[in-house]
Amino acid sequence: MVTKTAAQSATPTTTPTADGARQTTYREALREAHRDALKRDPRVFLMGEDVGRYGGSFAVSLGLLEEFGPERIRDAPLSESAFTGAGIGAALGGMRPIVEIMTVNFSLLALDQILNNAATLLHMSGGQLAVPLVVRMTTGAGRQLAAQHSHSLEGWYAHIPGLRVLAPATIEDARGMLWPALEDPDPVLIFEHGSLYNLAGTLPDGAAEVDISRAAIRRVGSDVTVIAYSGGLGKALAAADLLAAEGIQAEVIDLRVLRPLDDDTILGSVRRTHQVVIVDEGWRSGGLSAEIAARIAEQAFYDLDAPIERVCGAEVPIPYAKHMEEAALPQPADIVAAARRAVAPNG
Amino acid sequence: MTAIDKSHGTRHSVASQPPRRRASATEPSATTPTTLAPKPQTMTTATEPADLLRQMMRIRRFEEKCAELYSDTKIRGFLHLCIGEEATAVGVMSALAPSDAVISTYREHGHALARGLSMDSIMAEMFGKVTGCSRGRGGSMHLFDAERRFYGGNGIVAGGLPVALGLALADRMNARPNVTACLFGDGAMAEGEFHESANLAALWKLPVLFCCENNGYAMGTALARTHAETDLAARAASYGMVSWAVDGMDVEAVAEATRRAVAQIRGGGGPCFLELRTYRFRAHSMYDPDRYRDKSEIEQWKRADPIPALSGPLLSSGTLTEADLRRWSAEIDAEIEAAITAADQGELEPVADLTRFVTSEANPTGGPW
Amino acid sequence: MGDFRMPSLGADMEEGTLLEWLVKPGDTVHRGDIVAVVDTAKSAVEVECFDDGVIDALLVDPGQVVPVGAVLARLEGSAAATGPTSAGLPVVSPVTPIAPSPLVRHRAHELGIDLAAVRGTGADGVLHRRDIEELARPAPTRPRVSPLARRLAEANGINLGTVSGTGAGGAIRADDVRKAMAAPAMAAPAIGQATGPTMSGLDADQRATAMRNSIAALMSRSKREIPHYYLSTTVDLQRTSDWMRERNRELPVGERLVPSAALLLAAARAAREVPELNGHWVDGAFRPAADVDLGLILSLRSGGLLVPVLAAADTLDISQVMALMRDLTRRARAGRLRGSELSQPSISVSNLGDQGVESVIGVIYPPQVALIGFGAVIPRPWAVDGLLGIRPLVTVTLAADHRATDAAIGARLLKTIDRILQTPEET
Amino acid sequence: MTPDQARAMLETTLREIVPDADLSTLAPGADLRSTFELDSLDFVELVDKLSTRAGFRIEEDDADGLRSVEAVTAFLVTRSAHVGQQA
Repeated sequence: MVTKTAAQSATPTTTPTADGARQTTYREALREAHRDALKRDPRVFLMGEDVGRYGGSFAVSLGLLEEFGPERIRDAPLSESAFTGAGIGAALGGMRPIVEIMTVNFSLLALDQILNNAATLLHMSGGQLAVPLVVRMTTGAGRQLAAQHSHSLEGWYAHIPGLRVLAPATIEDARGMLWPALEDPDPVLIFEHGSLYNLAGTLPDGAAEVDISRAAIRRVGSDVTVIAYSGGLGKALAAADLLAAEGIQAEVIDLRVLRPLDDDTILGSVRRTHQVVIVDEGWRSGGLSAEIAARIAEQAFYDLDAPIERVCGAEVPIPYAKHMEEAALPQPADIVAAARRAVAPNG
Repeated sequence: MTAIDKSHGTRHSVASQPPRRRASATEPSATTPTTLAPKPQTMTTATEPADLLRQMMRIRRFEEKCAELYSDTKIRGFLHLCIGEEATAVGVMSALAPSDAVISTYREHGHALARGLSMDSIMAEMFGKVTGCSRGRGGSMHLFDAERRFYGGNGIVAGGLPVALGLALADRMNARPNVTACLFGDGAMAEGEFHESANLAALWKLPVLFCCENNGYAMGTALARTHAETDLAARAASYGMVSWAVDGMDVEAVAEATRRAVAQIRGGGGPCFLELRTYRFRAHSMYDPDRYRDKSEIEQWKRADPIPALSGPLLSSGTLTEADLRRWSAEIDAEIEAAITAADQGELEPVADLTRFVTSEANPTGGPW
Repeated sequence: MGDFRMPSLGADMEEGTLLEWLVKPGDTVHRGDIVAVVDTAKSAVEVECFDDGVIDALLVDPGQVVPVGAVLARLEGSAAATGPTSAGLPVVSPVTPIAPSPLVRHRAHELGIDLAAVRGTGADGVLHRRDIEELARPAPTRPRVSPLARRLAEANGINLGTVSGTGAGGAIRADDVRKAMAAPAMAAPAIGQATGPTMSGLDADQRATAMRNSIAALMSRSKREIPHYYLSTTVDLQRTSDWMRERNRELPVGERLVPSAALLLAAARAAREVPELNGHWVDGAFRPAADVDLGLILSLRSGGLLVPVLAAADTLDISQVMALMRDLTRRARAGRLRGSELSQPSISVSNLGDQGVESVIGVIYPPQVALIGFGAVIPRPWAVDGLLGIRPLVTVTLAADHRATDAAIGARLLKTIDRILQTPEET
Repeated sequence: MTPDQARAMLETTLREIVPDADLSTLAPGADLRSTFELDSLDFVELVDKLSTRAGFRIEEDDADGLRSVEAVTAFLVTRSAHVGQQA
């Protein structure tokens, strides 16, 4: 893990290794992606609360103001609706804005703009007004931030036609999703899980762009498909290790794209393993996990050999106390238990 | 003329006795605009009074026909008419350049016609035809024309304001000398989006013209019943932008005020705010029983009807004749009939195209999603 | 100039009540004048007319409900130009909900059904008794089988009724079906479960459909997977007939032997002597069976097949075979076979002589590898020791799986059957 | 036993094996085994039951001839008379 010092440093802290790959963090990978995009395309600018002098509330944009100036790294007032809408207008006006909203809970103040304008204008205008906007925001719990800074509402956005919803869960995706999102002619929402910013790892040399239309199989297995995304991926992989020790080979899918869902990858895996566990930090009722389960039931029903299992966030506002917060979130042990139920004959 | 200079903004009123309406006991202002100096340069041409009059007549007659077509079930959905408010539409649009941008509300037929969208394309839109200006996907509330930089009727009160800021920001960042005009009603000034947008536009000195069409009612709720401070121009001025209250029943006053504001904005002075005091003669929408205001109030305002208010002087001065008006009426009626015929004959979009334009057809990863 | 009609004041407005006329016949009206007050579902609205003219007649009285578009008033000179008058248009009466009958209310109360939450199939949504009964109908119980297991079983002709589930709550899962496929002795034949315990909840039609489906699946699999070869021979039954006739003289009428018994026994003993044909083809290899469990293929009069099993048939004597055959046949037709009597045979016999068939070209029941067919016993000319005589003859056939055996083995089986039938006294 | 009694006996007996058997529409010489789809076991049962009802043993050689309503009736009438004489 990377220390606070590294996180707050304005200068790149990535360490090259012998084969050209670099040790870096999720946060630095995001910053590098921004720097790269700002250099590549003069139409790109970043706008949001405290993205400039403060360096971003999660230090993603630290140092970018000094490098690119206040016109392109714009500190906005605490007016989520106004600056998100301004991003939409700027996109209509030919720019490629990146709007940063501090957390998904705050994005509700901009929901009108995201739904009623960004996702709607193209269709409502009969194809005249495309909105090439990128909105980034933090999501998820795990940092004892309680009930107004911790929720996982990305599933709500994945409900909306016209939006592409991305959830980078790896350093490579943190580095590689921004540029293709900016190249997308339609609005793209990127959800960054708050617990991932300090994730440390290796970035292959030259990694710059990733496919933003496909899910990824992060671990191949034969006995049960575990579908996760964002902050849930690490937990799913940890669960897969535990399951392997019991002789259960879990296949772990990282959704990466929450809308449009990559049905092919999901269904292809289910057709091989016949058992499914869906991990979603969001609430169960009417959530993303429900959508995935429904698609599997619709399209792979006759391949299922056990009821679909879901491991979701407890249906409570996220509490502050550490033990309570942990109890409210999917944990590797919960995923292991669900996988056992799905696989074990007498589960 | 009153002019209040404050450290953070300037408020002007072009009406010597600005109508200060309180609840229903209001008096329409019959004042003419005071000459404001300096006279700004404008890029518009259609500002002759006779032309303004004809445009207002055209909007009036078009909307009357819309009401009839709605009753006859040819037009569906919501239908909000601006009858009585034609002077604001025609006055504002007359002062904008083709390269300027416009964002409007759901009461936007007048804005769209005055901005130059063809009557055919608007009528076809309301008939739900693919020949409509939004291919039948928008209807009365959502008229769009990207070519004329008409960024739509927005059905969310104040929802278009933040977008206007972005359009203005993009122009500014690209050093294009354009102004973005956003039109909204008095109801929008109770929305957070107005205040966020006013603040941000003034803060960043964006080239935005805020045009508040204050018709005294947010749907059925009178201004004083929802606003603690009913002097809207004064409130806008508090954000540090120049703002004027204008007699919105006087098309020449509206045009003049808009010209001045646009000149100031184009000159880099940041956003301006116009409170256009006007009145709608008809109910909020077709389904509105109009129980919230006295008939006498409506009658009183009708005496300030912007059309006779302008045609009267033009006739008496000999600039126009009754024959001119009759000829225009006949031409307008013919244009409307042609638009109805064309809309009737227009094709419906194939249902197979339902999910077109959810995402861009040029999107490299396919779609729609 | 036109009629004044009930206007549409919203996309959801289908009708309106005329509340008040603000004009009377003879009044001159102008476009835009308010002429009436109409009550919609939302509120009372003053409505305008869109024409100039003189009111000729008011066609709708205050209080009347009329649909959008109905003519409310005729303007002078316009009547001829328009279509229907109010008389020709439907007048919609206010809808008052009709209460369900006391009986329905009583039943609903008994069953705990909230009447306010249910709309029935009667006019205006009135609840009938049949609606209540439908709501109260218990959901049919169904074996717990995973979708994948169900699909696998169907594709492989596995009778789910005889597969024991190891999943939660006894659910059958794919592995359970795979085990059943791999261990044929443990699995029941797909055909025959129509009388099994899992079918007891079904009615006759459902049973027939289920049986048809399993026959279809199994026979399709056989024809798809098994390369059949066919052999045929004619056997002289004179000695057996004579011997049986002799025995029958001593037996009570009801215990008399019929030729079928001798044929079945001959088949069973021949299968013992040619073990290459007695067993199953599983996972690409032949697995001989320890016993000769003879499947007796019975065609039901109502259609369908049952295959009761004569376990260890080669060890029985002819009276036992006769008694078992009689008992199994009767119970099969009555639908009273036990599960154990429907276990997987090691070889099957189809005897269609009683149906007047001369010879049977059979379809093997996988995973078995042979099916023996008997036709009718018919007196025919036959040369014996150089002399032509009339003898009772039967055509015996063999359908065999070429993956497991070749014709020489098959021929040996038919020869063995013939030999046994020529020495009836040894049975 | 009269022919009518013999015929009734056959019908009663047959219905124990084929519940819906109806002789009224059957031609006197029609084949019973094929008409009612009796297999050899059914036929043995029929003969057994007739034998029990009639009160005399029906030998296999005679049984082979019991192919039609006509043949059964005639056989029963003749044999019952014969048996009666013997008694």
